[in-house]
Amino acid sequence: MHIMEGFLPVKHAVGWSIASAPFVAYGLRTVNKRIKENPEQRMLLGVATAFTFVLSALKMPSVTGSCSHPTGTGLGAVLFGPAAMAPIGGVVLLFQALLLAHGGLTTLGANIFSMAIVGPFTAFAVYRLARAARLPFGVGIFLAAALGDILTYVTTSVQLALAFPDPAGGFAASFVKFAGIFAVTQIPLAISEGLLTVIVFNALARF
Amino acid sequence: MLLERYAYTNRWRRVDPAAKGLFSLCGLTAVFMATGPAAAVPAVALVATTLVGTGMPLKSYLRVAAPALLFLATSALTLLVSLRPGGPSGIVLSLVPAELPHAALVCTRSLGGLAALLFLALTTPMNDIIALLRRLKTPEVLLDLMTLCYRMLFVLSEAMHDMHTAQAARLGHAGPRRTLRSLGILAANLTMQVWQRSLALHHGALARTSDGPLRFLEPEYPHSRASLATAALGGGGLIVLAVVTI
Amino acid sequence: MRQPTPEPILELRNVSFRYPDASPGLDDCSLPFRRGSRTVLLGPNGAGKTTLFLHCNGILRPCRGQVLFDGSPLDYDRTGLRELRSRVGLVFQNPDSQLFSASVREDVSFGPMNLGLARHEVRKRVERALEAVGMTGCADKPVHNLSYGQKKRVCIAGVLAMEPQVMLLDEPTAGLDLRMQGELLEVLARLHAGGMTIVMATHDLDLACAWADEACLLDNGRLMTRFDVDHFPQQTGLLEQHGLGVPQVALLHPLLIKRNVLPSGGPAPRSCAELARMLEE
Amino acid sequence: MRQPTPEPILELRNVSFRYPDASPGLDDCSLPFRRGSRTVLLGPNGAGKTTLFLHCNGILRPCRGQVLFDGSPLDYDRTGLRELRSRVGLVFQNPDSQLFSASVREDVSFGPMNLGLARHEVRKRVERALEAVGMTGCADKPVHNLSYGQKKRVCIAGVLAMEPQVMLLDEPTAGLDLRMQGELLEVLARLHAGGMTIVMATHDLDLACAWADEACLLDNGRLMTRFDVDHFPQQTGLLEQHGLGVPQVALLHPLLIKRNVLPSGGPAPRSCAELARMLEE
Repeated sequence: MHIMEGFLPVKHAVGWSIASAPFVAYGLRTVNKRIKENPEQRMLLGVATAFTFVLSALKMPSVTGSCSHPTGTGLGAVLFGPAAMAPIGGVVLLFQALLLAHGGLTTLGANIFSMAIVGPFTAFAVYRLARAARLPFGVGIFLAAALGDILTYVTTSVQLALAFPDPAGGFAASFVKFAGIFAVTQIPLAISEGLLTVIVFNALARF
Repeated sequence: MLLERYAYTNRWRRVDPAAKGLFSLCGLTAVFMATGPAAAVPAVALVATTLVGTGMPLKSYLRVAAPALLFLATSALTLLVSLRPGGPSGIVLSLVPAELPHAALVCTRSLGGLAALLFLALTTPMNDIIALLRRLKTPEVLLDLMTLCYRMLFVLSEAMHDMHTAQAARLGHAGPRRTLRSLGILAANLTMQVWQRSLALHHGALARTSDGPLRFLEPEYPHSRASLATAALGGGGLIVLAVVTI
Repeated sequence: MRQPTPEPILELRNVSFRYPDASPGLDDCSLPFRRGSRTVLLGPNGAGKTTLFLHCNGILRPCRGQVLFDGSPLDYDRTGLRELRSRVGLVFQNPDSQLFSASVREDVSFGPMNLGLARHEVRKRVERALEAVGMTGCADKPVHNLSYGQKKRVCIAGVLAMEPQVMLLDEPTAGLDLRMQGELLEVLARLHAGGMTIVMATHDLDLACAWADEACLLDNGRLMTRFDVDHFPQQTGLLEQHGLGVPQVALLHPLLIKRNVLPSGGPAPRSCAELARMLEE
Repeated sequence: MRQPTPEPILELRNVSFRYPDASPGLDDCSLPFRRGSRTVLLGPNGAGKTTLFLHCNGILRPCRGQVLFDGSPLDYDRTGLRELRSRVGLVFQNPDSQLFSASVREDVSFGPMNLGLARHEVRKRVERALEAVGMTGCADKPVHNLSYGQKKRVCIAGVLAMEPQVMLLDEPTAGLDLRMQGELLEVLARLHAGGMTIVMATHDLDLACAWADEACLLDNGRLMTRFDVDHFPQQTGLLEQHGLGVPQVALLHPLLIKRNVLPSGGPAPRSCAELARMLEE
């Protein structure tokens, strides 16, 4: 779920954009460097952006029987690197706003922060930790994708709670409310995404 | 993608995207400047302008807006509910009527923002938006990613759709477990295609004497100045409406 | 040659379909496929041939009209669709969009595995299907190392392994060179001899004329005509009108009769090769 | 019809190439393309046709041997390659690997923009190229709403806008129905009449026979033969040996001469349609 256009107050919208900017800038620098070393990377990252967009439109069954879309942050972070995912995810989020009315322009910064920064970096960190801990590859991939997915939505809940603290319980209570709606309902979907990502890597390993 | 279709067929398609972007931006400003339910005034004006400009029926407009409206409904409800510790279950949920004006403001602002976004999205094809971003000196790599993403997302989604259909024809989507497995295989195939297709594109670009960034001829728009002036006037109007009705 | 029996195994009755994005669908198509027949579906690109196939397999559901298999209307619930899709196999045009597994054997097993069959039964079917298309020797090869023609045959094996009664092939010869085309047609001839009903969508008139028993002409989602392939020469006007051209043999044979090189009457030759044989006699 | 002049505009001399993954490349190919000629490169799938084209355009560099343009060996530095690629245009088989922008007009401008031309010159060339392929009316449509045949024509326009002297087309008619094929051949006929040297890779013998002046046969990366298309009938043995079959007209015409229906001597007909006209006279 992306935060819709106009939902965040100006200060928050601007704040999250400023928070995202260095990550996107760093991502762009990495991407530029990769292209300079290997010109084919320009096309690769372009197609990867389209791939990320298309993947997020995939209708995935959840363990609870409902349907949802994968965030693709885990898959993307491992395949293309977490730094590249910030500009890639940024473009995908802009396209989702303009082509699907999903998300928004003023909330782009906030959505980039949760989907294209926290998600991929969490997934990548979990993946590396799992490798370092010598966990089986499949377990590492599962944890990376599932936790990347969950943390994305936890971040969204934090963003909403900061913008709309509960009149009685303040930030904490508000966080519990939003997390209850966005992050907790996401747990079965995160498990699905984790499983899906494992299947993807298993299939890729066989090619 | 319904939005796309209107972006290409609407009456204002040939209008300079800078003008449409400016109007949209003014709309957003107006919506954010309104401190009360007054935000509804520019919102309604934006919706009306969009419907007139694109000539799309209200029903399609609502369909396009549906996912955002769903988000708004759940989130706005959350604002009206308060949580505090206590009671037998540890937490008490209660409705807070005092929050109603605040929630109403957020709703009108969001609806207005959505209307401004939809104005741009429904009147301006993505290529024009990318061309506009180029004029605004967006980093070149980002523009390349956008151009390639926009072209290839149709190619990849067609490939995905074909694979999905082929899997269904061989019963790959009978039951959730099989579906998840089939989708995993599908995504893996699509992943492979990312590399194959990007190499093919790389060759294609080389054959057309490319030596790096993708360069294209900027599109030209007739009466660019006049439309910019009109947009500024209309957009200014929106802002005035928002400020006056406070 | 097996004589096709009259009752249709698969039938479309007044089927209309519209895509949500207003691209042309189907418009009141009524079309029976006879058991054991070889039918070609002719029509230019975008005529609705693929859409029609997707209806036969239950992937698309008609907006109006109905599709019947073995005389009863399709049942679109899960078990009904499973039943139908195991009986009516569909081979798509592009092999790359229907081969998803790493190895040939694994890919062919996709359908039977989804049917929930026992392992040994799956194994048996996979071997049988690979043999039917002459790909046993490549069973353990990775799919991406196969030639285009071999990929097409693996696609057919993947459908065969579900042991369907009807096989629908969408432009099976597109992109194949003549040798591969010949190999593919041999596979189809064997299947037909084994009793399979085969429907092929194509815009290659020469192939259609040489291969089929029956032909249907589709354009703009409408069924324009349906005829016995022996009557191909009489249909040339209509075919040309829909931009399909004329089978070359149908162009030359009448002229040779007119010039008294060949006798009139008797069955018309189905291909230039056959015409050449007649001339050699 | 313009008479091709003898000196080659593009020439391969003893070119050998091996892919790193050991898939077949090229093996000692020597092949001149005459200025203003229409050449077909025949060969089964995987014979090395695409690899040969990638050498002509400087995208691949031979392991042994050399490629010459206008009599001088290719210069593989940056400016040399830019020069070459603006003279030798390459149209790939799959339009999706060649179209970068979703806007037709923008995409066609890609090549000329890379050449560093002035805006007004680019604009002029884009319009001219679109007109040459008959796509002016679709210039404002998004690429993803075009038909397959239209996409192919946009690809050709994209190459034309660089105003090359040689145009290489890889399987240009694959996947096109007869109507689209006709439109494409018309475009090529206009270009050839304007002086363009055109080389087409195909495995459609009937098309090759009807369209080309010269033909080369490639198999397994080796150049098997090269002949004037007027001599097609004498080459049938070799063609069949490489699994390409025989153009239908080359099958029938000799038989009709043998049976004294048509006079021997004189140019052989290039297509069944031409043969039919001869029979009608």
